[in-house]
Amino acid sequence: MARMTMIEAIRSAMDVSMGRDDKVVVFGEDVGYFGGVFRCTQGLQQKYGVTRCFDAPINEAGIVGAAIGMAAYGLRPCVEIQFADYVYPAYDQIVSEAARIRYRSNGQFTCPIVVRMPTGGGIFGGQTHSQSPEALFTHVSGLKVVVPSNPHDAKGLLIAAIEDPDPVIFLEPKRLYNGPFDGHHDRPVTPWSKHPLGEVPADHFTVDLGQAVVRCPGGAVTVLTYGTMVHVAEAAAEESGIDAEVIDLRTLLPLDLDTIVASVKKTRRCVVVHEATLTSGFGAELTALVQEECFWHLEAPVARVAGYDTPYPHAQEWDYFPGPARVAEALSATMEA
Amino acid sequence: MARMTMIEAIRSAMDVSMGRDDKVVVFGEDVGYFGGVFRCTQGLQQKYGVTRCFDAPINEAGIVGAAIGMAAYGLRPCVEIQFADYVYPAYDQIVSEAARIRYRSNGQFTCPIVVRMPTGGGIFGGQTHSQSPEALFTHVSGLKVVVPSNPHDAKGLLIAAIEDPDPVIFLEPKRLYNGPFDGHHDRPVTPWSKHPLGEVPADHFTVDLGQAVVRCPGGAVTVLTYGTMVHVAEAAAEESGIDAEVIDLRTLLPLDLDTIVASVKKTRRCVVVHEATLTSGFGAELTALVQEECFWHLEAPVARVAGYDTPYPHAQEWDYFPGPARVAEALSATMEA
Amino acid sequence: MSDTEPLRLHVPEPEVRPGDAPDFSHVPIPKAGSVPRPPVDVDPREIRDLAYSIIRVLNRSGNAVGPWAGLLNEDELRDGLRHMMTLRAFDARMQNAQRQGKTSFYMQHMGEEAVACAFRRAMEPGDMNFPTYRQAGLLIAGDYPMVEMMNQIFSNEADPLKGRQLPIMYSAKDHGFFSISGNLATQFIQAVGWAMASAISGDTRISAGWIGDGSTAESDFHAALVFASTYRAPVVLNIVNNQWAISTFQGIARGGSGTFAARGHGFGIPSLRVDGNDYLAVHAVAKWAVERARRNLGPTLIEHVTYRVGAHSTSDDPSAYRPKTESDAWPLGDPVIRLKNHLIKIGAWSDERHTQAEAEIMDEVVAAQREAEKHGTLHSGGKPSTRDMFEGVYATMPPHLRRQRQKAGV
Amino acid sequence: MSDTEPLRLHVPEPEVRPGDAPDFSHVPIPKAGSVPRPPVDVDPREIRDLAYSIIRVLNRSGNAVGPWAGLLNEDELRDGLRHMMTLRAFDARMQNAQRQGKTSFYMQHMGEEAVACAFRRAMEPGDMNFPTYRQAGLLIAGDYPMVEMMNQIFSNEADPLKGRQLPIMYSAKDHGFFSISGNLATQFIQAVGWAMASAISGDTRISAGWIGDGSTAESDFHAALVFASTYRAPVVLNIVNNQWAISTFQGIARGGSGTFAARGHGFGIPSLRVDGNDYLAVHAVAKWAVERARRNLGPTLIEHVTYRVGAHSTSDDPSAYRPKTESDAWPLGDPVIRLKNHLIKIGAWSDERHTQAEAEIMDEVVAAQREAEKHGTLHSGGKPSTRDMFEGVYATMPPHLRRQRQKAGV
Ligand SMILES: Cc1ncc(C[n+]2csc(CCOP(=O)(O)OP(=O)(O)O)c2C)c(N)n1
Ligand SMILES: Cc1ncc(C[n+]2csc(CCOP(=O)(O)OP(=O)(O)O)c2C)c(N)n1
Ligand SMILES: [Mg+2]
Ligand SMILES: [Mg+2]
Repeated sequence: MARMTMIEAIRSAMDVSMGRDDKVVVFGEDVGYFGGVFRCTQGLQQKYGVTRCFDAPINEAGIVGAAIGMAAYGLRPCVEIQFADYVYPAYDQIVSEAARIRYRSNGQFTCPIVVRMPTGGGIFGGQTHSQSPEALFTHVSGLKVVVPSNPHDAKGLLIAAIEDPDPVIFLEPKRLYNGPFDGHHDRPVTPWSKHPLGEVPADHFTVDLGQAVVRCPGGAVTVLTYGTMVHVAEAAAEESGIDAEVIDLRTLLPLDLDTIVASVKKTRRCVVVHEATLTSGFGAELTALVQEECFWHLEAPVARVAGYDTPYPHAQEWDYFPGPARVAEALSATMEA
Repeated sequence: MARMTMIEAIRSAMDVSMGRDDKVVVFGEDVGYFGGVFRCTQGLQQKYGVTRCFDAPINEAGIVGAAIGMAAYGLRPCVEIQFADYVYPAYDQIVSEAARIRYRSNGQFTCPIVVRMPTGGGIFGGQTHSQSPEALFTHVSGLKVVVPSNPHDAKGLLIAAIEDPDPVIFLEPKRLYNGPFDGHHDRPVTPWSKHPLGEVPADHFTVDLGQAVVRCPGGAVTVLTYGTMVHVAEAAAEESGIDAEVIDLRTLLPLDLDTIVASVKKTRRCVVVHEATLTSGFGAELTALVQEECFWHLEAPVARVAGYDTPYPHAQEWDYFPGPARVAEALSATMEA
Repeated sequence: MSDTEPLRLHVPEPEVRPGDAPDFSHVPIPKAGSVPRPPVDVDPREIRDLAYSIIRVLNRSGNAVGPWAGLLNEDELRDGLRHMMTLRAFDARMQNAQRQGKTSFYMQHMGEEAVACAFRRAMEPGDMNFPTYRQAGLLIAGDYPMVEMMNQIFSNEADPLKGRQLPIMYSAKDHGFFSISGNLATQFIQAVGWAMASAISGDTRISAGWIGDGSTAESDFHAALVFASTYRAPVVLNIVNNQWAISTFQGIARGGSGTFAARGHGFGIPSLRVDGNDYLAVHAVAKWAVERARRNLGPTLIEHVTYRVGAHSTSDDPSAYRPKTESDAWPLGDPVIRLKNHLIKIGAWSDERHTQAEAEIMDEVVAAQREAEKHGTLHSGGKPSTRDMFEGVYATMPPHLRRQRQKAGV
Repeated sequence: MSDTEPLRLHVPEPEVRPGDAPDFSHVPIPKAGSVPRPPVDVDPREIRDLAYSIIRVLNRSGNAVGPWAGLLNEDELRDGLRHMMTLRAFDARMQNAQRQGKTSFYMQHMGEEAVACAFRRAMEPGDMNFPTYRQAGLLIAGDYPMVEMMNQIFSNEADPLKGRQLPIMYSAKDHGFFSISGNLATQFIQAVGWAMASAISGDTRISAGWIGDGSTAESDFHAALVFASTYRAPVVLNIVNNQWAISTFQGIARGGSGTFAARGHGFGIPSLRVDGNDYLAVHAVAKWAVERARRNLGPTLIEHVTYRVGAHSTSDDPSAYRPKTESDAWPLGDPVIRLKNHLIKIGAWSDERHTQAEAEIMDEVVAAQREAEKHGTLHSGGKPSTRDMFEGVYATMPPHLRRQRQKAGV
């Protein structure tokens, strides 16, 4: 075991994967010599050479399109999009190509690629460095969508994603890169070294895709969340004194519905929390599923706490961000309903 | 009043708009001399000249990007994407640009563009001519999303969209272009001339964006749907003998929640129907909203009928398509729940 | 000083429209044999002219002339003729099958047969093509079974793609033929990625990308050129300029540039134009480009100048936007007739043998069709199953899809 | 025959990295005054050379020489110097303000001041720029109030963009400055669309698009060139080649092409390279291109050859990827010093006046900052309201957003 930040854990996942399998290649904007603007690929080019880890031209469609071609050849590319906000130029290649190649070729060609990208807000990044576009991928059949919330999972999930035979969208909550963040932006930053999930096996291990985990057990209400909001939800539960069961979904597609349903049937109440804008966010799907599967157990409507339906603002970041107060409010309302 | 197919109604909407306002320009792939692969722009180039209606290079990002620049100048471009399946290359321009220009420039620049595109299945178009990507737009703050179900609304909504000060995604269910389609693919096609909503005012009129309409009143269960599925739902209600209230949403964003809530509070049951794939489809949002707003009135879980979570297949089109039998099954299940 | 005349938008228009007399006098056609053949390791800057000319081998009298001639023997040429004739017969039958409702859709190659058929001959086993929907010649010339193609076209129970994909959107990995997308241009950058992967792996295999004139306007075309140029990917990038993109003439995509090939210059990529209706020329240029790629000299861009004689697809009627007789006026002639005439000229073929070959080929195609139809056609006979529809979205079916399949009762 | 050596991937690398001695000997710099000045209606094919050279006016001795010289009088030149000095002082202060936590983020222009400042002078009121984040010179040289820029940088209560947008992502419609996006390259095709709209409307206004060297790799660059070429849009397309894209040297975006300007050749667009550190040269080339656009002769592509002296942004530290002293070795010098020396040379300026001007400018900047800070900075003082955050998503607030705002209690 070693203590790692989320950046170190992600880097370690690529390092371990590249070391075990020379089919794994890593590229993206600024990821080569420099090691990425968040330094997630630092040292990989030096260790594995310029043909295994290299800088790409600034063309996200090209990065993903080239990765698809490489995967068709037989490699396992793990590419970085510098910010999730910049994935849209690659959207066609992801949605029309990566997601459908296995299906449309009846398995002759497959697409084992990972598209990593920093996601979410909390860093005063304004509308082009703060978005959470996961719902734009969960609607796409053929993709897997992963959002880790801590270094341990980040490493285990990323290795699993690289080894997965299908395309995986890997969203890294950038506000968590250097420490857990519970939404109290005005308090001092805690480092990962102080958090139990900053303990990460140094070698190869995986966290299976499609498995949620109960982060904090509770009996009164289930909170379904992922990424940064796991920590915010934990804080909200603690501060409100409500006995919430916080489930960290980790993989959004495919979803671990069993864990969700078991919890909601137990608590009979549910709050769904994410940073992304509310309307048509992944919370809508979670809400729909919970009411479909647990309708007769529910004692209150499933509540959603999410980003407001505006572009992500700069100056009003902390009015916008669904912090612990808003989550706690939803928890109370759900308990009182 | 005149009898029009949906194609004629859409053409008429552009014709009327171009005639009234020379800021309205129309372009897209094959829309000029030829008048579009579905002939929606036929005759417009001849009538308004090559600088008001013209062929574009095959570059959807370019088409939308140029339209955004034109809108910033002060024109009102109404562009065609040849099939909704081909909108993804333009996704970045729509999501990162069109949707946010008003907000980010504090109203200095605006983006009154309409992006028209044929959507949905039912024509043996396989995975690249059948998709229903509406949920990929309803998640985007700053866009409006419209899906007409008949010639009358198509014209009124399209004129409203062209006159709207903000960007509108206008999805035209291609299976409805030449006649209403109730999902019985094995029965003879009815033309619009036999349908009351094939009666369309010849001149200028609008159907307000954001207004749903009750297509067929009923007391037992509310069906929320749009586009082709309006007709399928009507057929399912009739065939199952269930007293369903079918609501044609027409505009998905912004949504007419009042009409929805009033109906569900009355019927106490709700089925949501769309062609798009289930997971993270717009039905998830509708389901979430209904259970949030009407939880205490609901006597059964909100059910969703949707496309399966696979790419749109070719040969199995009629196994895939959520036809009247599947809708009727959901209606019965919801009544029995 | 600037004068202030009002600006006007320039919208390019073709020379002629329905009702006008076809006119290709504005298309300069250099003499066969007149374009030099540089060494494959030439500095791209020295051959910029080749993007503005047309490499041609077969002249009007049916002789093969100039520095690009002489690469193929009589057997190979007869083989090439057979491939093109087979593709043409195949097209005719499938076109007809679509009219009979046996499939939903078809796209033919009439007039462009030489391009893919001749190119295929320059590739080696293991190389990979990233085609568009108009390169079935790659399969035919690679002896991929016609019956498999038909099974896919008919979406029948033997469809290798299980009914999931549109007709003609073939996939044939073992024949070096990547799964066709339907979304234009996406495959162009994928071809570059495949080639990069081969280079990363120290392999010797190369790839070829394919794109239409209209589709060069797509942004993935740019992505492909950027990546190919930067990483010197071992890839041949083919533009098939058949003058039309559905109803849109090539001037809309080409704009102010003289040629599509010239697009390569901004990337330092050697760019050649070739007479796409000349089997020998296409093959010679393909061989040159493949050799460059294989010798790690990097990408080549080829513009194949040809003409789409038929409709865009079975959903299209070109008489609405171009003169009906335009194809007869096309100055580069018909690829089948030109190769036939050449073979006759060199004494390796005759009109009789041609007629006989036509009949034999049609028999083969008909036999294949009969065989395929045993497995069903779109609306009758054997079909892929509903179960097939749920399979293959992922390597392992995830729970939500299993639930949906179960609910569907299959 | 093909040999079968294993392929290797080529990954371009800069000549030097941290620890190495800076070396620009591979960058050919033509003599000032040596590049001819063609008429604006020249056939693009005749000036392909201009994409491989560099148009320069100011020589090493500070004289303005050659056919591109002589367009500006002393007042105008002094004005230009003042603009560049103001931008530099502005940058220095804002860079510092960021370190003090008064804003979240800043991007400076050090070394590239001439490009936008000189270009701005060639435009007319009503023309529109579609800038990137590194063209604040367009605002400064257009006399946009610095205090407004600072209000936006500080996201304070007077922020013209209400706190919604990142610092420095200005929008100033009345000053011909389109809202900056943050997403690279999107503005390039928008600029073309704006120009097309002007031509459709029979207007006389033209537009200019801006893009960085690294961002030319983006696909919207291609879209812009295709549309500009096809419709002969009255637009000037500017590439600012400052040698770096964050940590990535320009070779990754440029690939095998000699220059970025050459990208225009495949589109038949006249393409010029200019010494971006030479105020006179940039202005002269801009004027030529603007004139072409205004006379409905279509688009021009300009590559401004310059060097990013500072960090990419306040989030970046270039010493991690390039030699610290690389900027000193940059062969085209410093734009401020070069113009200053020229003015002194022609007797229109002196070291004393320069020092005095520096002080005056700094006073102005400091005064503007004092004024702006009265309205607050990012974490203190007046702020845009939470209500502002909900406004302006649409022209009219839709019900769901109204509900959300109400729930937020604002
Ligand atoms: C992304 C995308 N946009 C639009 C289309 C619709 N479409 C299909 S073929 C075609 C024309 C292509 O013309 P060209 O590239 O010249 O190829 P050709 O058909 O002539 O072989 C168009 C516009 C598509 N398939 N994909
Ligand atoms: C679509 C997109 N991809 C990536 C980024 C991240 N990014 C911001 S600036 C930059 C480098 C741009 O370099 P260049 O175009 O040379 O402009 P310069 O900063 O040198 O002025 C990158 C990669 C972005 N903003 N948008
Ligand atoms: Mg074509
Ligand atoms: Mg740069």
